[in-house]
Amino acid sequence: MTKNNEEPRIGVYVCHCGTNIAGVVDVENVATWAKEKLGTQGVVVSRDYKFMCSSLGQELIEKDIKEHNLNRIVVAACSPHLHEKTFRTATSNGGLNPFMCEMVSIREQVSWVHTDKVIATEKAKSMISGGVARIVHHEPLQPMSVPIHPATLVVGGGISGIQAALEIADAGYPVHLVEREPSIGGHMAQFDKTFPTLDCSACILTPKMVEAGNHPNINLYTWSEVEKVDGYVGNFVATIRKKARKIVEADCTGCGICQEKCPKKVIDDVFEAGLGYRKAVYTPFPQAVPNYPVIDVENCTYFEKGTCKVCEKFCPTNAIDFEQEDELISIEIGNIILATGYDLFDARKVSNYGYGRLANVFTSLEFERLTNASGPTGGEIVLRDGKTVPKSVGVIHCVGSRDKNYNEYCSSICCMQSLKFAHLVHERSGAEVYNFYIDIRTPGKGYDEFYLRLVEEGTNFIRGKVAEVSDTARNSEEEGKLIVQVEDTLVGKQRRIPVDMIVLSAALEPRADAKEVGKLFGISCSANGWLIERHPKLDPVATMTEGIYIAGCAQGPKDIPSSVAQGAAAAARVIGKIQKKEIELEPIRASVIEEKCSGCRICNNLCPFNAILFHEDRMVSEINPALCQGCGTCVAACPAGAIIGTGFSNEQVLSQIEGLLMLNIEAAATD
Amino acid sequence: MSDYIFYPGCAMESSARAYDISLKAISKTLGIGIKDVDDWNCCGATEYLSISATPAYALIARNLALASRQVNGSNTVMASCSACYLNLTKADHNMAVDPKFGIKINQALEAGGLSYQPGALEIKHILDIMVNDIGLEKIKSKVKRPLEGLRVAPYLGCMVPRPDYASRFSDAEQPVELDMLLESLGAEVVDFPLRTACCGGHMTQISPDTAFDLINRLVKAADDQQADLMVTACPMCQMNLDAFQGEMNHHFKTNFKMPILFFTQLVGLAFGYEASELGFGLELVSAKSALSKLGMKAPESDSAAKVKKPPKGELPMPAPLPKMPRSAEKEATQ
Amino acid sequence: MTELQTVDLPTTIPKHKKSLLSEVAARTAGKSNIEMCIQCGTCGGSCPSAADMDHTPRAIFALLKAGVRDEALRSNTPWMCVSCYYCTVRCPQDIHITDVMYTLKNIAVEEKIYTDSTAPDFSKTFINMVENYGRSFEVGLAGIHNLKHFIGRLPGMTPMVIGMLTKKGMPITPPKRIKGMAQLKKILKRAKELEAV
Amino acid sequence: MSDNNFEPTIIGFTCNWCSYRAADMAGTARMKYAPNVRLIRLMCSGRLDPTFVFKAFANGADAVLISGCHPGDCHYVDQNYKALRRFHLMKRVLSQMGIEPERIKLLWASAAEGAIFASEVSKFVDQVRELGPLNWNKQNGGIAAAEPAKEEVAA
Repeated sequence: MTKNNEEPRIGVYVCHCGTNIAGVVDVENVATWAKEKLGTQGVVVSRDYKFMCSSLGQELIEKDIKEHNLNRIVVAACSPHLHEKTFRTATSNGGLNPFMCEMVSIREQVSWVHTDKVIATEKAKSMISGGVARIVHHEPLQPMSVPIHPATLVVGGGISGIQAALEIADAGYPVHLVEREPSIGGHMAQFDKTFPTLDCSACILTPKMVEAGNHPNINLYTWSEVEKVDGYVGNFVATIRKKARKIVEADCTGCGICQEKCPKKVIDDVFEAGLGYRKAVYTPFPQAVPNYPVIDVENCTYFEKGTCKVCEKFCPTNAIDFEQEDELISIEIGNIILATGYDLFDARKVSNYGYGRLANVFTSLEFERLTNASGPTGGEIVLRDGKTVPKSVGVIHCVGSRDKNYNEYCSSICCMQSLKFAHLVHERSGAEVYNFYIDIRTPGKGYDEFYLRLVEEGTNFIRGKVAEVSDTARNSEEEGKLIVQVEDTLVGKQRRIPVDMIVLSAALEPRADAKEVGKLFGISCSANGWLIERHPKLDPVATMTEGIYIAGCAQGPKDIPSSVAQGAAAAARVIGKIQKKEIELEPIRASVIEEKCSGCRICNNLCPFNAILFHEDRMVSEINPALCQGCGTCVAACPAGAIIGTGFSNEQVLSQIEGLLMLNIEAAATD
Repeated sequence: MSDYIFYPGCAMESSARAYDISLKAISKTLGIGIKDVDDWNCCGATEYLSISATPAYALIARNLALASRQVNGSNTVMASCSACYLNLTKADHNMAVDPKFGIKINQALEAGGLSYQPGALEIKHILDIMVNDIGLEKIKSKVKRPLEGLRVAPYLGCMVPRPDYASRFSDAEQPVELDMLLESLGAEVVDFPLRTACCGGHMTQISPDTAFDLINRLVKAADDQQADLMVTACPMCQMNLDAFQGEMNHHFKTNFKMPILFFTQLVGLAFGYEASELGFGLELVSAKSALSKLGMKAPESDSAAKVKKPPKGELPMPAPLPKMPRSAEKEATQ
Repeated sequence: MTELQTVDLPTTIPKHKKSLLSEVAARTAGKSNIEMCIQCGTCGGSCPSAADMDHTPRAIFALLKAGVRDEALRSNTPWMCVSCYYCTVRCPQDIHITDVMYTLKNIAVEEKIYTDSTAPDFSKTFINMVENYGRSFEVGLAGIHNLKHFIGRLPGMTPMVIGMLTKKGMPITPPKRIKGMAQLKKILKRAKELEAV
Repeated sequence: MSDNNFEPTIIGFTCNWCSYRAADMAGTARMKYAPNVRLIRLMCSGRLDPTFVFKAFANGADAVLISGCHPGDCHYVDQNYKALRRFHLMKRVLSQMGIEPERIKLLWASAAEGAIFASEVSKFVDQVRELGPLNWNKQNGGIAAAEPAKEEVAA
């Protein structure tokens, strides 16, 4: 008997899911059994159906609700994370409160993970028994509505983040774009050419950067990081640390005299990938947005020794401020997009390729800078000595990816990138090029055509993962060269190929701090460290946390077109949310029954969202439903049983336990 | 004073007596107790494994079983020979990861009234013990006669850092442990990227031409770096490079005279022992002239000059990975 | 690769298709991961004795997968292996290649299908000594082996041999038997029975 | 039921965000594991009321699995630490009641760790199979004796 004394009339629906479930679970038997054995619990209709999630399957539920006067629905099918919404809608279309529906996952938890048909069928029965026992205690719930703040926080100013920010800003909503480095642009700003069309990277990126910099709806925070995030979908509050630039932005004209005069030269490990130098006061590159420099206090002579101040002396507008401090800025936003990008694999770890020991072994990012017209060599492909043009170049694919010693996954961009490198070497130096690959992977518009173009250009493609690169010559031909030792697997012989230069197509890796970022925003990372999307196929830019979206390489290795597409997709999702003005939240909340509350305050300190407040006058606790996130910890902790957790009440869980174990009890009784 | 159960292996009694003598000498200075595995047998090298797996592993496991009976406080077994070290760790590892196999080997041991519980022993190579357990600081503090002026090629050979089941070394191909140990003795360590390349193993007996080629590569690379001598941590490496250097010279019409010593002999010299107490003179390519350089300032070498300021226009090199032994690396990541 | 063309590659997938690969996997102590091979050639590129092998290790794995038993087991590849473990630590699929080579040698010895007997004979001479004394004996081993296989090499070796015996002072008599010789023999006997199962 | 082919019944509690999704992932990847565990979804492992565990044992479960996000990864900041505390407490209480503490297990599994979830479930089932069936049920009058406990909670 339920609380409101209404007799439960339950419909049970067992899905075949084609053969996904029916191949292992005897679904017809389960459906018949449910009607026979669970009749006393209130089951009046029990059916099996090929695809419950199809419109016909949903209509079946709606029809039964009306015809059989059902008031509760149990669907035994896939995981509720996939179709709970579908069946709640069907239940609602039938005229019931959508929360009078419960899903039992007999696909993910039964048919896909077990092979013994008899045992699987039995397990499905007990799980349905649990679901039926639980739903008896379901109550109609009303979703909560909360307003959505129209502003959006975009974290990461690479191409994906820029795209997302522009789409939202163009739709007329405010965006806060936060970038850790002094300028937006990300990795794309470091490249010279983009595959397969060989567009100039800067030519297509710079206009977007400028647009983002000037857009009236975009607040740009560069040299800044998000430090704290509170709140929930529609109503987040983020704290941004704006690191001290030591430059007064309002006064700086971006003339560049400070950089010119600064006496301290530093190896630029970020933008130049360690291949070039910058000053201690710098903008990372000429087209930087914004164009204000920053003073790198770790290397600045003044901060090291207390004297210098050359920049201050020469600045025509007195914009240098050595006393400037970090600023903490608090912003209110409704949605968040994380586009934090990737780090390049540290190729020094592959000691057999000699990076870091052999001068003329370069990483892919170093090579990008080498070919870039604004790079350290003005775009000339030369050896580490800065002058010699190589006569032969080896490009090694899959360095640190597709390798269980480092990263198991395919970095997806390396093949195309390596082909681009081969092309640039042909074009700029006429050198002989060897590409060492395991498999050539070119799925993408115009990609395989590009591969064939490189074949035509005379690139030497050698199928084999390079075993080692050494400078230990065995004969005069190898003297003074880098020797690539590899099995040419198509010939079946070991070969030693002497070259002048090696380029390592290093893997894309999750940002070193990806795990901390995930924690900060309350979303999770895969075992590798990539941020996890809500569904790998059908919901690639949303996350498990409402209001937080991901785009670009933060989600996994991808090329520029895909990063742009994801940035735009995330933006579209956010714009849709903003336009609805409010969002319905799952009504899974805790509430205190005042009469039962003894005022012990045990629950008060348990809530991480500060949702529980204590009324000193009445000596009772109360839960603010807007702040409560529904975890249920206080429900479990209340010694007086005074806290109710909707959707997961004690009655619901305890009955489910009973239902799950019903078959066991019957077996024990017949013993 | 820490005690170790010692598995010497057959070579220590014959071709590698210098290793044995010098090890016993320096263990006094380092204050470590060494007790042989009682009635140990040959580990079978790579040969028994080639013929039949179960008897080969049973042969190795008898030693593990005997050693585990001797555990008294310390459960560390110290091995000096690379092949022995690898075989002992390999048997322990495979018995652990493949329980069915472990049971089979124990069934064989049972016939001799023995048994071995995989994981009961910690099996370590002497070099590992010296760098990671005893520590470079302590070794440095015992140095009485720094090996200044001696240019040394550090040759570890393959089977100590590979496959390294228990991750004891900093890298499988370019580990820094031997370099750091030699540096702490005051020696100049030359750039020797072949530090873990193969010496040819039993190829001197099976396919001499293959072996001569491998020996030639190693000796030539050390000679190119103007090394005064090479040190190894493996009796097989020492024997191949030392005893077959002449035959190799004959084969390639070269005239290398590269002395090949055990690293423990250099440790002993630095600790102040006399050459005669350390098994010097047992090597075929004499180390006498190389040792005469001891104490002399080495002439500035090419590689040292290279480190100087790069000429204008040269692109910067990536910083090398910080040099730290595995134990320090593990601490740093924790 | 001409050898391959002369081999009858099974054209259909035989019922016992798993047999050769899984037989090798099952006979390899520990976890071989041999079924994970992606034919990248890291092993063949790394091998210091690849030049002397009739197939690279990678090609051997392809033969095992294709079920070309005789060609795979007759190959000199495992016998040229120097156990340097470069392939094993570099393999991107964590295949314990060196250990697989030992297994192939075990099967070839058992079925007596190796082509060149130099290496197997050396191993056998070695283990004979170990089975009789419990210890190995380098001088005796090298002497017996070279007399049998490299008699022409002996004159060139003379200076070295003299050095070994005089300067290095290596013993010329066999080692003392270990005390537990009877115990060891029992263990090995049982082990051989278990191997045969 | 003879003890030789005893198959335990285990009730598992999972959190909505990590371990339930790990189970989903094990399913999607078709990883096979022992069929003895029946899962109950909670929003957070912090929701786990010790009564749930006792109820499961009272109703004939041979063991209980509690799983949640890894420490530090909780969707609700740090509520899984509260589950951890209760877990240790429950272990003590259970052993006082004569139930082997090995019959409850705490498993951290992230949404990405389907493989870990599957293999840990199978391991736990093996472990409980070793322990044999829980006899406490019959000794104490079983379900009937446990009923009042439910009434108290529901009341």
